Amino acid sequence: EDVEVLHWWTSGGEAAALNVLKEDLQGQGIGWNDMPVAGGGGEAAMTTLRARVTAGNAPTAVQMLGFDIKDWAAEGALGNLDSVAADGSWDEVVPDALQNFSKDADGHWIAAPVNVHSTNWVWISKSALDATGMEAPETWEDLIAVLDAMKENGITPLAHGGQAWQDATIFDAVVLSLGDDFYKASMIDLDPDALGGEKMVEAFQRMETLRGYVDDNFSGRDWNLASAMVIDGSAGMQMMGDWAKGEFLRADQVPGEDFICIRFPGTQGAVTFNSDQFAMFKVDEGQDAQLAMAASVMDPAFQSAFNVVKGSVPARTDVPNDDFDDCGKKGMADLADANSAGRLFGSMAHGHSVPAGVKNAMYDVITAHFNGEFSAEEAAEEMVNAVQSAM
Amino acid sequence: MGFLDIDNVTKSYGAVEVLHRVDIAVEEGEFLVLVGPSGCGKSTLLNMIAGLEGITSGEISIKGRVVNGVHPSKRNIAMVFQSYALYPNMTVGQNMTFGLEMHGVPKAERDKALADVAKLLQIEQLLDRKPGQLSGGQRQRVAMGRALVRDPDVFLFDEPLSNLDAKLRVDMRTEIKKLHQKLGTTIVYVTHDQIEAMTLSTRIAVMNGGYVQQLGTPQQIYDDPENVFVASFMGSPSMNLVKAVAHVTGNGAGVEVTGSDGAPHVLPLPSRPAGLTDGQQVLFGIRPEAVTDGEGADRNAQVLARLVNRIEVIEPGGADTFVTTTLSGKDVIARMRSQTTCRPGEDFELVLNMDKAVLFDPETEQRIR
Amino acid sequence: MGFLDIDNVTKSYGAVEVLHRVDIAVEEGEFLVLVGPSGCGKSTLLNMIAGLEGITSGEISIKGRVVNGVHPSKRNIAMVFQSYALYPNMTVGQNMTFGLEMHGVPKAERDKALADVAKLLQIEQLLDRKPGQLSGGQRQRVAMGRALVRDPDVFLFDEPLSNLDAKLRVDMRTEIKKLHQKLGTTIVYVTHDQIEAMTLSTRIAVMNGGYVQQLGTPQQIYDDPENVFVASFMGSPSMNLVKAVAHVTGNGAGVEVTGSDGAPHVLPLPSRPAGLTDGQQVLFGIRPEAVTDGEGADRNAQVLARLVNRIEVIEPGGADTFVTTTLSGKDVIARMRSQTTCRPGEDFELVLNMDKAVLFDPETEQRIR
Amino acid sequence: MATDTPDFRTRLQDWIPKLVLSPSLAMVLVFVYGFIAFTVYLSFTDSRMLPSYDWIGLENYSKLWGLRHWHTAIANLGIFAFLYISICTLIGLGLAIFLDQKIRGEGILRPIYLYPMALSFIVTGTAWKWFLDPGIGLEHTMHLWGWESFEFGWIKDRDMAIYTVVIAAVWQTSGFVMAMFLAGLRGIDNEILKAAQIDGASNWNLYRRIVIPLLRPAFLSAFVILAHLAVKSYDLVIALTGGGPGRATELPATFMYSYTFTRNSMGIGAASAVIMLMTIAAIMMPYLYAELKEKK
Amino acid sequence: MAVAEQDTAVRTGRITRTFIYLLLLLFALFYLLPFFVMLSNSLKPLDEITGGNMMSLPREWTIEPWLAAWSTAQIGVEPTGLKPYFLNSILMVVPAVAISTILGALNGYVLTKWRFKGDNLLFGLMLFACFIPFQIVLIPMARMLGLMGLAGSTPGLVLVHVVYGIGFTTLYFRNYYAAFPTELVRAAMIDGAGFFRIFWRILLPVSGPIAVVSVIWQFTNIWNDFLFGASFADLDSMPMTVALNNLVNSSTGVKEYNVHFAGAILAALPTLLVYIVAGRYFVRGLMAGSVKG
Ligand SMILES: Nc1ncnc2c1ncn2[C@@H]1O[C@H](COP(=O)(O)OP(=O)(O)OP(=O)(O)O)[C@@H](O)[C@H]1O
Ligand SMILES: Nc1ncnc2c1ncn2[C@@H]1O[C@H](COP(=O)(O)OP(=O)(O)OP(=O)(O)O)[C@@H](O)[C@H]1O
Ligand SMILES: [Mg+2]
Ligand SMILES: [Mg+2]
Repeated sequence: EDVEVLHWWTSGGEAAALNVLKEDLQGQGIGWNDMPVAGGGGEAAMTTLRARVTAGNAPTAVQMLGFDIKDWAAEGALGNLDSVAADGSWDEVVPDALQNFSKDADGHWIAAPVNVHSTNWVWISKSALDATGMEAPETWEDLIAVLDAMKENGITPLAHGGQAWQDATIFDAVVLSLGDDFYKASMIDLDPDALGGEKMVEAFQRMETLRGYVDDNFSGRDWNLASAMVIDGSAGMQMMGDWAKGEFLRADQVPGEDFICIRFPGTQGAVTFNSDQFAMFKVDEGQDAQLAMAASVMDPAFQSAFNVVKGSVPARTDVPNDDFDDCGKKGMADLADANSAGRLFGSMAHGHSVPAGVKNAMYDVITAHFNGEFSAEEAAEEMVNAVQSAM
Repeated sequence: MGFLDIDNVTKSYGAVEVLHRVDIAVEEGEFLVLVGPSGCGKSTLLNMIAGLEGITSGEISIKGRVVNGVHPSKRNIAMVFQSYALYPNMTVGQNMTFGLEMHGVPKAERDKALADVAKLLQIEQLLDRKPGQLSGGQRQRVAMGRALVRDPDVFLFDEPLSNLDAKLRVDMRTEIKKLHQKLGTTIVYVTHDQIEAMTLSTRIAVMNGGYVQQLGTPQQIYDDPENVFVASFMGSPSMNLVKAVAHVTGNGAGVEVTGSDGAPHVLPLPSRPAGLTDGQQVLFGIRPEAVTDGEGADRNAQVLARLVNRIEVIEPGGADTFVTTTLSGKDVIARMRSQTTCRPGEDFELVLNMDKAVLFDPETEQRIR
Repeated sequence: MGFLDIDNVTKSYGAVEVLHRVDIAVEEGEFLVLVGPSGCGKSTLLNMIAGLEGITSGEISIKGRVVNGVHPSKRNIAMVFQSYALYPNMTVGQNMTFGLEMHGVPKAERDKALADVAKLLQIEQLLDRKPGQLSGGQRQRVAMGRALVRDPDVFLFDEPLSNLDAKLRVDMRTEIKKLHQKLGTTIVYVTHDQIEAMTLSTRIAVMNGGYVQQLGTPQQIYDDPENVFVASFMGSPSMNLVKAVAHVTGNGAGVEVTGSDGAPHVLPLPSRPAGLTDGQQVLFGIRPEAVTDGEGADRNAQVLARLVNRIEVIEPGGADTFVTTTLSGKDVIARMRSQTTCRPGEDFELVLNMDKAVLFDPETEQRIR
Repeated sequence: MATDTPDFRTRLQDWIPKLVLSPSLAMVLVFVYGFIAFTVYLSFTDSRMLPSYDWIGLENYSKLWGLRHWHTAIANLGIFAFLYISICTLIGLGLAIFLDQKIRGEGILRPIYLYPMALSFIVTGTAWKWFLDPGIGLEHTMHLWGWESFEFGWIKDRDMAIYTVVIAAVWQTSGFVMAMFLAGLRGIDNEILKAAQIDGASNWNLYRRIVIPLLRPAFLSAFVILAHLAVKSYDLVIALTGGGPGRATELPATFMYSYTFTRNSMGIGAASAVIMLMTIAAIMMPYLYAELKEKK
Repeated sequence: MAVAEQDTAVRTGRITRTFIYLLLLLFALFYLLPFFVMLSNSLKPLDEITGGNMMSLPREWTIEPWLAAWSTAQIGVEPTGLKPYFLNSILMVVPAVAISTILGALNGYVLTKWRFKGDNLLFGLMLFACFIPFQIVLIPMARMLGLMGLAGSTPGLVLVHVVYGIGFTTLYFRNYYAAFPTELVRAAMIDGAGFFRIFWRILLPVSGPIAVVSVIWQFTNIWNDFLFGASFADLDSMPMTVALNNLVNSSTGVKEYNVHFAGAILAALPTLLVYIVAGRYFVRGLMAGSVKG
């Protein structure tokens, strides 16, 4: 039996990581039909998925993010993984915040989480930081001080790419830095008071402040080119998810020596995440392979092997951290802590806090504001409108 | 019943009738020319015979078989088109045998037929060329060869010479005429050139506006036109038609025209047409070759009328000289010998061969006989 | 020195010389026709006069001014093209005044010139139409109007009638002739139709292969051709040319041809050409209208030769009948009256007007005088 | 007596043409008009991620026209289409006229002008993006070459970014338009040009008064092709700006795609598609009408 | 005295000509620039790109990226390079181009030489189909392909491309055949050739120029299509553009720009080749067929 897997992990490291799973399944005599469609953080793949499902030709397993899983579950298109979940006692080892996306409304397992990316990271060039003579920032004020110092040193303090999702990634962190409750109320519960309130205005003001540290040339820049700026020292830091680490490592930089990773100041102990999961579609044949694949995905050895390569952390909290580097170990510890402290939140920017329509509506406002179309007050007001009309 | 019968045939495009009850019976071996101005329906009629256009009403039969609705290739006809319609991608030989090939004639037979016709038309050396490499005259010959090779019951020609230059046209005309005399096939031939019509045909159908105006031998059509249209369409330069007043006295008759000096002249007629009354307004028609100088006049003519008139334009044509003068306010062309002594602007004595005069009613435009 | 001088002009395309030392002087008010077969260089010469082609060597001058290298618009010429070359996007009126507009003539003047010419050509009612809405004859008229309105020194016409049908061509021909007589402008006119050349011109230049073969009045060209090419090119049907042997006796002379029965016949000549020797092989040329039946023969001819011969084809042409017979193995066409009594296949007495006979050397193809 | 009773073969010959046409026609009817009907239907439903069949009337349309981005997209299309069509036409015409002057090396230049049409924007988008990027592209290079004051940062500028899309689009299709005009020019009767010269027209007047009016059919064809490419433009924007900075370069096609496929608002997407179709129809109908009437 | 010779109907002075040449060269530069950027960057090592000037020539030349793009780059889980997808594309493009061109030719033939009532309306319907935005047909097309059992297969893709190509091919051929003398068809009819034989023996042999236009147009569009390829293909029918997209467009992985550019040029080679080889006939074909509007 074969599985057909739709995913968008096509870059060298990602594909190599996925190959671990493929070989594992092949070991069990299960073939792997690859169906990669890259582009737009999975958008192209989701379009393809829709075409395939409409055609009655759904793939067995599909890489999916956050609310997409819930949407497809609501369409009744997904299969049931309860049996393997029970065997592997997923309920115990997967953080609740993740389970929220892996189960349908009735509490059945429908997807197997592969990894957790946490998105509230800041990647700082060690040499640039040393040049300021300051410590890694812990608070918003510290951050501003460091950024100012870097600016004085004649480098671009903040490397950033002007794409909606990158803007939103920073915005996530900024909102979270204003308090867990505020994040929850505005980004998850979509409470209009929070969305349009004082704090939201403040969040936008902070965005404006950060905008001041970005070079003029940011718009449309790919995130990895921004990373490259940090790597070559022409920029001081980048606020980006943990996948950015791959760029640093590939440039032969050593964590702790050449660059350091910290949580966005003011969000220590909390984690915004996005989690790639394999959602299993209802198929006429090949259920066994499907279940076997789900089991393999959740296998601790795979989770470790995959995430070491991918730069993310395992979705299971019980995976040994031996193979991970410093940043990875920190990530795993953070995740576990945040989980137990109830401070693990889905990332809005990456589709884990609100459905796609709302997310994009928020993107619109955030990006427009970041590009100077709105003042902070207007943006907060727009936020309410945009969210309401997208619901 | 003829060899090719066109029986009360009508053609309409939508609500517009473009051919009105055409009735022609063609005998075996006849050379029928359809002649008429552009748009009069000649091609339409020919296409109906070929089966390329449907017949709205009436019947067409070939050799006694009604062919309405029969596919063109089943009518045993061949057609030569104005543009020759040679297949540009095939050699001359392939062009000529394509029809045979389509009819399943074996290769050996095709080759033989091809060789025969190529010899007849003296195009043996062209057989391997493409049409693009041929001159106009050669193309014309190939197009005829393509028709001949099929050995059909009826040949249809749609203005086959009008793409050739004047000189070649005359040569090819003679060639077609010879071919017809040699092979004796039945031919229906469309042209708008009346000289072609006259020289080639055994019979002519003069058409206008979808009607057959007159059907007859070339001589009938030329000398004895039924109406003004036929009279003026046939002949080049065309028949002079001037307004005149009839003078009838007993059995004698004449027509009164106004000379260039404004004075009336009465020209006597050889006989009195029965339909003519005294004082009647008529159109007096006389062909250019019947208006000459004294030297060139026909010695056998019964009645010659003489008239001194002002000469306007002289056009020497080599063999003849065309002289323009004015009668009853209208240009009249006279065809004179090239040695004629008349000069533009001078008065000159014209001799009119009144045997050839014809009269028409100016209202109905029909002949007064 | 003429009004328009073509002085020793040569044209080469790359290494190929397509016009060889052409030398023509055109007087003011003359109507010069360049005639010749396709590709002989007529259009090239005309375009050189117009300034549309460069001059390889030699000089062209208009009114005494050398115009080599002068831009077409500065030569004060006007040209009428075969395709008429009307600007399809402009109305007739705009077409006609475009040249004036380009030369900066004020609107009022343009309108006046337009009105005059439109009146002259009777196209007033067409002025607001686009060329696409005109018939062939109307387009031709507009093209002429466009040339006329400029009031140029020289008019150039490049086969202006060859896109018209036979009938219209004759009418337009007369019209151009009249126009020339009325306006007296200098015209150079290209055609490959020898009838047009004959009827229109005051002088003709017969061209072939880039050479001017003969330059002279129509009558000179027709009656007195310099060589075989001119003789056979001019005239329709063209001059009969048959192989013959010269018989010279004292001052008298004759040519011996073979009749259709195979027997030799000696045809007497009115005088002995100086260059003729006894027994010499010659080409005996005689025009169709000089071969007739007894009735039709020219009464003023000095020498008439009679000859009974087999008749092959009869082509009635309305005004005349063309009869084909054979002399010395070659087709000979006779032009007879339409009443002629001869029939195909029969023997018939032909009368040859030997005054019109011309002799050529079969080798050099030059005239024997 | 109407006696047209064709034999079998003739009747078959009458039917074959229609039979031959029918597969194409059937495909077009189903896959184009059927789908258009389906889209129109969807635009009246509350379809979100997948088609649904719950009728909600004009709600999608009112939502659509309430969206700021839709207005941006429409306005952008206006700017883009106008500039794209006019610049392409201008450049295409200019190049064609120049190339028609018996230019040596025409054989090399023509494919150079034409080749961009052969490349997909997945391919050239990145190259353009870099080229236009002030930090690494043209501006940067000019600075390196010592022209310090050179500035070309449109792609980063909200108000100017749409013009960079125009530049890239013009780059891609103007060569094709050139080919169309060249074909048109080569089809003009030489005698008309000669006549105009004798009439004394300068080169400028010759082209302005005679040649360009004669190219009307080429203009029309070019307009139709360019207009529909403009309305359909999608790859270009995605590859070049991704709709940014912000949403400044959103076009109806990208709008429609994102609402249908990434925002799970298929109903609104369908509504925008219907508007686009209506726009195209408004442009094409007169053209089609003229085209079909003339050939009658 | 001899003057400078010019065959052109339009004359231009020396200065004007110099200006024209300059302008033409300038535009050639404009058209070539992006290609230059791609080519020069595809021959650089990656660090020279991310750290350096993208407009400059490589300091260190390498063909590694080309080899990688062709045979070792990661497209999916397998490091296959673009190689296998090349064949997929060929298998899709060739039949799709052939079928749509042949159908277009047949349609054009019927619409000009076998006219019947309403033929213009049908043509209008087909022509309008050219202008449909492809995004809107995605979902219904997927459903249709599923119903026909063609989902995720090369034949399915061929069908899609044929459907959305025949409008244009029909337009081209119709305009071309409209100028083809109908008398030839009539002559062949009298000679006894039937519908297909006339098409095959008489029209097709002279359709070269317009076939070139049709093939170039279709080949370019189909080869470069991404949307349909991504939506309706399986791994074993996935065309080159989708593979290229996977190579170029990974979101959270490392971006190897030099490989991307090399891949991009590789993917474009067939279309470039078609343009260069057949481009000569392109203007001629346009002249013959499609510009009469
Ligand atoms: N398909 C058609 N639909 C409508 N009217 C037509 C059609 N074909 C021909 N006609 C009309 O029928 C009439 C006769 O046309 P036909 O082609 O037979 O003329 P013709 O005598 O051959 O002219 P020409 O000498 O120009 O070839 C014309 O008035 C023409 O407009
Ligand atoms: N641009 C050119 N390059 C080379 N040869 C040319 C060119 N133009 C004309 N010729 C040649 O010059 C000769 C004369 O051509 P021209 O057009 O003057 O002939 P023509 O007498 O006008 O013929 P027609 O009656 O066919 O118009 C021909 O042999 C032709 O092939
Ligand atoms: Mg006709
Ligand atoms: Mg010429």
